[in-house]
Amino acid sequence: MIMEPSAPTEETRIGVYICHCGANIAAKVDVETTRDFAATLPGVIVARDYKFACSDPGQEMIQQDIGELNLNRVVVASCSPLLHEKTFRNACAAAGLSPFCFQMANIREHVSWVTADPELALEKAKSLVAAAVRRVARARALTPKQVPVHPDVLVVGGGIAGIHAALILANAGKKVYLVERRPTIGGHMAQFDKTFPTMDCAACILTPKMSDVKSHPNITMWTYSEVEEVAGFTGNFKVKVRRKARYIKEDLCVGCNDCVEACVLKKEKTQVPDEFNVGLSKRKAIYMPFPQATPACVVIDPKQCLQLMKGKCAQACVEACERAAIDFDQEDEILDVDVGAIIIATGYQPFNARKIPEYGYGRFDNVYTTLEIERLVNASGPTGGEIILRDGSVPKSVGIIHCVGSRDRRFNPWCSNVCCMGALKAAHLVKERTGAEVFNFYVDMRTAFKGYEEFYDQVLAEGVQFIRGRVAEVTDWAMTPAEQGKLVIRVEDTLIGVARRIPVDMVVLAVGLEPQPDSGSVTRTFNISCSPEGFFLERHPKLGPVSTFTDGVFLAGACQGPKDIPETVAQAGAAAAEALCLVDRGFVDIEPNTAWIEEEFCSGCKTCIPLCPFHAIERDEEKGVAVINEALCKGCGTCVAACPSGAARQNLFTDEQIYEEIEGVLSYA
Amino acid sequence: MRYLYYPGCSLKGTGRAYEESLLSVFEELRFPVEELGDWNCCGATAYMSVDEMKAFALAARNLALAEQAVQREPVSLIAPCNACYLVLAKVQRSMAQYPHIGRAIADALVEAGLSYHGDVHVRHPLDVMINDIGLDIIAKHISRPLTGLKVACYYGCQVVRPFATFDDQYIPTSMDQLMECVGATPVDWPLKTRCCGSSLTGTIQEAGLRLSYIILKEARDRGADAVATCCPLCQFNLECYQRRMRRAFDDDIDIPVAYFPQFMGKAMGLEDHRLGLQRLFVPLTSAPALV
Amino acid sequence: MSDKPKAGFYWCASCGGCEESVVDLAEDILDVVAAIDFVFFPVAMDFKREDVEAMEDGEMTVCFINGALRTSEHREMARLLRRKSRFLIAYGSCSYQGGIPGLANLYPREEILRFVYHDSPSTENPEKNRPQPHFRAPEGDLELPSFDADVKALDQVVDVDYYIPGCAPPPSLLKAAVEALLSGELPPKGSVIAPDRAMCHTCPRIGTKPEKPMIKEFKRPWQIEIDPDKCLLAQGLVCLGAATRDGCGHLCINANMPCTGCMGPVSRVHDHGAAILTSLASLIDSNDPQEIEDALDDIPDPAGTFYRYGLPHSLLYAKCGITAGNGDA
Amino acid sequence: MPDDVSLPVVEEFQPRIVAFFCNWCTYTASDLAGTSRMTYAPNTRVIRVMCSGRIDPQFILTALRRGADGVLLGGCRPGDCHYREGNYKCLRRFTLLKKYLAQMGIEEQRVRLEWIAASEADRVQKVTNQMVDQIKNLGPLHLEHIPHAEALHDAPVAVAAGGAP
Repeated sequence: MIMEPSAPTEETRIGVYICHCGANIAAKVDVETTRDFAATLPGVIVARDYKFACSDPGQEMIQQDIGELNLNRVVVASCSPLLHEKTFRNACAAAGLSPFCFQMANIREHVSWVTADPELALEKAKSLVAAAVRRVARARALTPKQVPVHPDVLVVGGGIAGIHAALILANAGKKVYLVERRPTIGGHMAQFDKTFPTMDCAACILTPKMSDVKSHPNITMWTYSEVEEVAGFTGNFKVKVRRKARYIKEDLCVGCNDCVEACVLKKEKTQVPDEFNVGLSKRKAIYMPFPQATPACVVIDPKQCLQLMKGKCAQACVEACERAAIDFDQEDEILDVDVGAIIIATGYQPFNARKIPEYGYGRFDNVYTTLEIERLVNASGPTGGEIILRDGSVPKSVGIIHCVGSRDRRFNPWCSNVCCMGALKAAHLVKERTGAEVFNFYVDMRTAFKGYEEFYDQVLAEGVQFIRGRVAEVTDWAMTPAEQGKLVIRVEDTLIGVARRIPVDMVVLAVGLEPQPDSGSVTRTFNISCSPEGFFLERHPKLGPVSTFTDGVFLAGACQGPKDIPETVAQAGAAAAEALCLVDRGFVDIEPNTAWIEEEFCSGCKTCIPLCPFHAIERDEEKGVAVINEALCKGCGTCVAACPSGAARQNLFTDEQIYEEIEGVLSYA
Repeated sequence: MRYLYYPGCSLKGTGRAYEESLLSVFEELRFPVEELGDWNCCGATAYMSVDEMKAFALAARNLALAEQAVQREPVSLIAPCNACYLVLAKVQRSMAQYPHIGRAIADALVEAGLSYHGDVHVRHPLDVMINDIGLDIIAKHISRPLTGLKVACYYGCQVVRPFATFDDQYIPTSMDQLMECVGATPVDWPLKTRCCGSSLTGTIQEAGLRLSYIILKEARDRGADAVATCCPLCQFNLECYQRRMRRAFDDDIDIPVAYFPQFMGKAMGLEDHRLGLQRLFVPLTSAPALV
Repeated sequence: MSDKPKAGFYWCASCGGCEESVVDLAEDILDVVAAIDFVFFPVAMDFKREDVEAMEDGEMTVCFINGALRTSEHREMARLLRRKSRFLIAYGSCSYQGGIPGLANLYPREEILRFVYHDSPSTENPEKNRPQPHFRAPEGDLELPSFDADVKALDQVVDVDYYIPGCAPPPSLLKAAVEALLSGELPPKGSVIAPDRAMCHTCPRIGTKPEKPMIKEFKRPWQIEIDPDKCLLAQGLVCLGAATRDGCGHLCINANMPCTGCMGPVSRVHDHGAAILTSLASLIDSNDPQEIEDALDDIPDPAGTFYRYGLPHSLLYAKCGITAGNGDA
Repeated sequence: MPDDVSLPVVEEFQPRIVAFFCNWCTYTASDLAGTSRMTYAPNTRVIRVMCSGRIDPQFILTALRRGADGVLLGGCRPGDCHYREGNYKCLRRFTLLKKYLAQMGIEEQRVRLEWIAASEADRVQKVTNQMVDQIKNLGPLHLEHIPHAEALHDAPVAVAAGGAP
């Protein structure tokens, strides 16, 4: 039969609080009417409206009512429970009411912010309040399950974000596992020569932190490794890490590079583009990523090493290595670690300029990206720090194009945040090193944050020219003799309103930032969400910028959105702090929304058993009934929805509660 | 797959040589194409700028006819003129993408006792040559390869913009592949899809002339003996105004501009008149390799 | 007239199986007859409606009504018997939940009549005659019950005290009910007189049900050689034992046939069919939309399979629009 | 007939749609729609469940019986379920339920299952608006009335069987 609206039992005493949220709700929803309506609902003892229910006075008001009117149920109609449920639950608890006798009605995100017509908004708000009141009447006091938290922390990604977060945690006395996919930590920052706006050398400020990581007793650094699998839940994650075979005994290698010298692949054509120098130089099969690589340990590229590919090679490297560190038989190993919290700092990838053929990257020799310029400028780079063209000559004129792949509907709609400053840095360095005439082609200059605008002024003062307009194409089609043999930048100068052709020797593309190509699979591994473009989604854009929707997993750096170094480091600190307060507390309250079986109703039909993704259900052969292991249950409720006997039940989401909610939203008036 | 051929007005007029050579080449390749019966003007880009909906309806009639002609079995409608190709493709897309346009045009067609279900595949001959016939087949028919001939392949703007359906939008290569296949050497140059001036040549001539000149000059400077085109208007602009260019820019520009099937036909050893070569103002034979 | 408690046993849209089930009491029937007087039992004894009308209200201690309700007569009799008896018991699936006749709620009345009186292959009716509620014959006026637009369960017409499920109800339950009535130890009003657990719990084959009873494809009994000892669901048969009330004595299972759900749902379930549906569908062994569709192709008639005995008692009650244009409630 | 007859003002039919959204993806997405101030039709009433796998078909039928004109189910995209496979279980049940609803003469646009990831606020907006439009076109859902014992006591006797003209 249909479930008849069950009248709340005698002792149900409900208080309802309608929040204005300043004007956020009140400007759209008639809160007074909603309040008066709430007052008429069965079981409601008091209904009030208040400017900011979540504020201290707001909470005190609720607590006072609980005491004076001895309420045993509370409903707050305000924002999303995902935002403030905890706040109000705590308020109830503080007043001696079970936090689970509280119900929230989301009349902001789901009503005032998304509804045009105030009339209809009011109707919607009323129905949601009615539903919450009916639902809360069925609420029962529950004791939250407390589980101990594992004190260690996993940091994924060894760029500046991961490094900074790991060091903070380690200094706080926590054991940290730092996992980096590449053979060395350092990330993109290690590839930079200078850092804006102060122009201090990246290596000088980064490498000390890198060696701190290496030497820190609390940090276990696993480079050339990847997280394979994550199970468990906040406070108790079980992580599988794959340590890829680098064919080097890490503990023996001292990074003397003798083996690299020795490697038989001496001819350039047998070598492959050097990842660290973004292909501007070649490397051998055995190599040290870069001089300050951490760990200072070489690695063998199995896709290039003759021994590993063909099984035959003179093995000059083995000869050369005095410490017998080379081990061709090494295999990947899988390591299991338990951690309480996880910080994801997997960074970004630069936009692939080849996607914009009209800019000629990959077609014209002298079109570079900003990252390549960093390597050219770098003293240990492929040109020993000289900015020279492919033919070795020094450019007399250089054009730097902003917003390459950014703020462009064809590619990435977002502003990559760092490129304006990156392009200014490039302009400054080129000017400084070559004295060339430098043109910056920008759409808008974005130089917010400390010291940035001043740096812009400085670069202007240095005589760099700025042309406002999105470049149409980079071509080698000469219209005048002056253009012969040059790269011609065609652009509309939007400030003087004419189309211009500007011949230069070198073009630098300020490429934007993109999510890592495999961010999709990362979200699955760690059970977090990402935006359609692939940046990881924070729990709340303002109030939860480093948390994710999965408790215990935090975000740091550009994996969450384009960031420059200062911002990245700040966020890494925040993530470390969040992780710290989780593992330091020592335990977590698990939402008691677990499922359980009413034995006398269970027929032991086994329907639920295969449905549980966490293998929490077994059959008690004695009694012939199913039994749910509360510790394993994560509270998805799939078994409850499948039980043909109504014997499986879920705390906080009982059938009754949901039926009341259905009843409430439909027949409230 | 059936192949219908939509000439459009140009190929029956100024672009006759394009039709003659293209059909001869198809014939030589034993590739059957039938001319669409009772076709009408595509409206070109001019009409579209006056009254888009009417222009769409006008062009859509041809699509409906094509569908009808083959009783809705899969069909490719080959439109050699870039303008026709673009217009037909655009109508095709607009009808599919915007329901209101689809409905309006459907209604218009009903008035003409026609209906269109979107089954026609609008194709450019370059696309068909490369993807349906295939270079290996074409290569088999080459009896007199154009060895030593340097060709600048000029695609024009409309065949890859705004829809790059079968080739790269900025650096198309299909015609270059064909020229390579027939033994010629395509020159690498950046103006493959730069505007030829289009109808400007007829309206603001100095502007149109300049644009055409830029193209020819660059082609020559890159060492091309001839320019290959796939659009009757481009061909017309580039070839017929060379004398005026010489005067206007005081430059002895003088370079044959022919349709790509004319080059192919030559390499296949077809007689000149079958390729409409006699219609060229700047004879192909002025290119050394073809003497 | 003895002072034994009086009882009535009436049928509405019924197949007579329920009456049979009384006979199935076998020798126990003697105890029953010894304990109570049947004062109304059209199938077995020659009492008339007037006899009932003549009774005092509440004169009968109990009246068992079986069969679904579809005609004006059914409704009138139901109301009459309700008035005359202290306890009214819905006896058998049809009167409890609408039963097999309840599946007629998938069709508009007009369609049913047209088929029965005109279109059915076995019908010869050139004049397209149909029974009329009022008919003036030379001998005088004739009255026939009218045919409602939909089929109802007993408790959708009159207030019901207890339910005895089953098609037909197992004699054991009837016996239990009678004993309860005689002893006066009555369960709360509205109870279903049968165990409140699903049949799997006592099923002789439960031991052979796999720990993870996932289903790749569904089978119809005629499609396979049914293993007499193995869990029928595990053999791919649509066995509803997991979602159906116990108490039937596993008659079908013992006859090597899957449970079809005649005993109805357990008390916590609001919609029997939905409970069956969710439990079966959840066990489909695939995450691929197409594969799931395919597996379900083997259940061509969900309504008929999951609501075989209780469509009128389900949340949807009837196919949308079947009563459109009928004055009927 | 007088000229000044004013037609009665007919209020536009506002469908009532009960939405069951999973906590991790679709509910979050509709919160995001809020924070992004995306206006959409006010007809849905969201009921939060931890996972789309919690949605019991009985909830859907009950909603329809209690007056909903449509029911919208929202879960994580395939492969992204916070509980690994809950959304697939929802899909299995929904697929079978659809067949039953079709038999019962309930238009398929009335009960929908949508995968909406946490970031896809625009899909919440799109799907809701689209569904509301479709249901406005269909009109209110009229389930057959379930007779109640009391209500029926002196109900008028039905139109005779042969009574149809």
